[in-house]
Amino acid sequence: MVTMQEPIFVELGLWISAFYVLSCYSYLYRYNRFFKFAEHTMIGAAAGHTLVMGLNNIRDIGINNIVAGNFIYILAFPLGLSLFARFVPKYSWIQRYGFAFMIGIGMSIGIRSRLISRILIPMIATINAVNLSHPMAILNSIIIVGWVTTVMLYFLFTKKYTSESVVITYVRKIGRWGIMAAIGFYLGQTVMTRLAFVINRLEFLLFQWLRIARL
Amino acid sequence: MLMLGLGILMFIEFYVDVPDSFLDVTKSLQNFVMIISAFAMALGGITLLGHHGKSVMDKKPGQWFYSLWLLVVMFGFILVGVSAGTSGTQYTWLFNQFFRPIDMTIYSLIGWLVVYAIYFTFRARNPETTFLIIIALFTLAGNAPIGSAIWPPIAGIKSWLGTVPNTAALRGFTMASMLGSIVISLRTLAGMERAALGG
Amino acid sequence: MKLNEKGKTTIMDKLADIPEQYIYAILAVILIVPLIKPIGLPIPITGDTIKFFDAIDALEPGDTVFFAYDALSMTWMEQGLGTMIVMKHLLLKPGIRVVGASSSNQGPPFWEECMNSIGGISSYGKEYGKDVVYLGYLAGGETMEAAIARDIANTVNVDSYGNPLSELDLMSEVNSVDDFALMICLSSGWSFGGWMDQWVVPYGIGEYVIPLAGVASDIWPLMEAGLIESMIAGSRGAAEYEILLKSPGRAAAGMDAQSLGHIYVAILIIVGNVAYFATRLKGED
Amino acid sequence: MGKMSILVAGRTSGLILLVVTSALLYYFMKRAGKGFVEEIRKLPPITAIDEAISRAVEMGTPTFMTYGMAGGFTSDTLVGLSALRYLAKETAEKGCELLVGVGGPRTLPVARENYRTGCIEGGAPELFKDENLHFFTSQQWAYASGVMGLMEREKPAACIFMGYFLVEGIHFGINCRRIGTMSIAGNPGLNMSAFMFITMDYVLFGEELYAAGAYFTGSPVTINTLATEDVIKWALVAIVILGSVLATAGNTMITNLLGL
Repeated sequence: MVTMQEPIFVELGLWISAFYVLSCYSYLYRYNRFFKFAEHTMIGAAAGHTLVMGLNNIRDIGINNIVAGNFIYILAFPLGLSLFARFVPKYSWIQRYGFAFMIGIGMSIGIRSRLISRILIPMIATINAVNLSHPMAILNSIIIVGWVTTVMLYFLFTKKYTSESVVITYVRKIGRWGIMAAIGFYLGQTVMTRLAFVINRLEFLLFQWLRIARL
Repeated sequence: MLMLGLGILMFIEFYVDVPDSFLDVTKSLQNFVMIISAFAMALGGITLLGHHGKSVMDKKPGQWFYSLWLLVVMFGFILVGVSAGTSGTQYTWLFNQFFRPIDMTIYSLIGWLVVYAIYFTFRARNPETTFLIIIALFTLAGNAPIGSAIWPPIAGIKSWLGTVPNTAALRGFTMASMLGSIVISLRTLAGMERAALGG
Repeated sequence: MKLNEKGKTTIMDKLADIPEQYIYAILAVILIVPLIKPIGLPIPITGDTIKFFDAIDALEPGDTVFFAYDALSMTWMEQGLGTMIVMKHLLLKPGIRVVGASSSNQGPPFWEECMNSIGGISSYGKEYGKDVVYLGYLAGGETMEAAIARDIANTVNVDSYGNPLSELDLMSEVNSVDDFALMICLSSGWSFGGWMDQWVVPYGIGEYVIPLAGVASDIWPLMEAGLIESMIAGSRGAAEYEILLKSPGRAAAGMDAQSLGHIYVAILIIVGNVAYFATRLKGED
Repeated sequence: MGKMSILVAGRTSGLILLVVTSALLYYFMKRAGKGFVEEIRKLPPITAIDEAISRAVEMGTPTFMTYGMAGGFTSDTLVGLSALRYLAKETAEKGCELLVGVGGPRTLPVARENYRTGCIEGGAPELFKDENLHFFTSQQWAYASGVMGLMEREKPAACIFMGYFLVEGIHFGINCRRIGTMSIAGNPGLNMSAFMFITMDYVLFGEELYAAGAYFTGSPVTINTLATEDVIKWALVAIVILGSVLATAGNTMITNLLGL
């Protein structure tokens, strides 16, 4: 079999890559057939890649375990096949077992550790951040505790517990300003990372593909 | 019921100090999801084949060629991936030329789009947006190397903005958001969410 | 676009609604020109980068550095710059040895990419197996991280290229966290946290992080708490490091483009707002 | 990990929070059985959905919706699926076609079922077509470019994004502006909804998205669960404030309890 490290393939690869980079950037002018071509390549490649990885998973996790004598894994196959039940309308209810399995595991894993890392640890960090050693620290403590609580209260939904009083309207307004501050900071901060990506692509085009020398 | 049972099993595994044999079972159950997902992906492949195969068969104007190409690429990946293995040079070459450049370039489109988005949306329409714009300007100035060359304290202001107001708002936001997520997950596990099973 | 009474668009109307394409065209010029011809705008160096540089510079011959190499293809565009310059620094210093390992499965190809783009190990007069070892991708997340902190030889059998560890000279001398002078973490997202929990908290080794610029704000509090020693924040940190090492390269050249890009964004915000208020005032007349 | 205890150390307080939430959830759901429904505040983006669909009907274009890349089944994806079902019902009632951009393969069959049931509930089963489900895989940029291309080709007058989105939000936002569509988005993360926040017409962020799940279902049981969130939120706020006050006095009781 050919190995793909021959110079001809490396050069060909460079031109294919450059073609796709330019096709994608043509979107900046407007949507056109080059972008459409890149888009379809990407979906095809992603689907093919995911399918290959899926086959690997079936082999590495499923079949290898069964061969190794872990027969419980045989159960996974009917569950997987159940997703295809919809092609036989009479038995389409079977697919719900597949759904239920994926959702049951996915949902519970999704919340069990985040409960701690996204609610309790931030709470501890907020309380620990309180520091009254000098004026600036006092200000910081007030801002942190103030905005953590008001931002949370911004998301009140029921009329009963919002109590729609003037105070809560005020509190929610402060919370909203906090969210604005975070969005403003993120947008200001992100320009750098995003431009770094663009610069990387431009460097590829200029120096790797066109081989322009730096002046 | 199946969902609730699995959910409780996963909670027990996490919170309770369980013996290793129990861990083996829960670990296998998690692996099951990987296998089921592979089948789901096959279903996805069939959907793509049906969708784009039809468009090729009907010679749908302006579309059939792209559909054909999509299927060619998809089967190319599968063929090479299965015959030569995913760690071989052939698959890597394919992946590096047909997947990575598009992946990275579409990602990097953000760099361009964000500049335009900032231009057309950052108008001081009301006090709220004015506040947002001022914070963003300070951050921009603090980030750019030239900013702190002109006025050194800007870097300090930027990092203060990052560690104090940003952290505070982000924490409150994440906590509230996580709470909503917990409630909806529990509701689903209890079988109260009809959308989960589509029935 | 608003029209004034005479039905003509004024310059302010135009500035309030510049077409997308013009903005991109100007941005392209602004970014490409400094890349081809760097103008050398000043880059003030931050304390974090100096601290990172000094720590590496102070290593003595015979010291070994652990490099947690959690590269991801998506973020390599930014973090690669910092990684390459640090790796170059480590290889340039005589007698310093490096052991690398990845907790992300995308790590290995980027290890090769890094080594190739800085010219290969041998061009620094060092030798694979004697001065540098790369263990490749190690599955298992934090469990693995904890295990190799205690005992590498019992956890890993072969390196990334399939050589048994017993055949590599360097690995006979280093085996656990105590044998390393410090560790560097190329962090994929927040992966520095796992290494911190398994290496810094129990054993007290100094951790230096190469994060994405966006992740940097999560590291400052940890640096204040003394859990992390220092970091190279994104491409800007990399540029500063290149200047400290007196070998300005890709990151430093990129910084000119970054500075101009940021100025451009700021100007756009100002132009947009001036035009917005001008048209609005006229509309109220 | 403490080997002597029954519960894993450092996770006990998490378990307590989980149990308390479940208990409150049960309590409020039971109240719905007695005919008690909480009054909730209006979320403008939800009310805008109706307007958006009517606009699409007027202009004779389909409506477009997507629920994010959806790598796995998370709570945000589930809200997206509820939204899909709600939209399928609404569009079926108004006689408008619905295009769906599907991300993760795992959610594909579930999305199809919801779409089908929604159309049946809306009284127009003939509007359900398999080819209106566009599958784009869960690879982020394959998904994003697929959605962008679909929007450019079909030019829907209403685009609804409900679910988990990362930075591709800005691609969609700019695209919506280019094709002049009415855009409504929902995204749980703050940083990532920043992009959608500045470029789209209506945005639900953070917990609002999860609350929207209840709005979409519309049943008293699910609407009452929102009260659970509010009660716990007040409790957490009280704990934070109490803890901070105690911390200034040098008392670390609250943090010790939380770290249990």
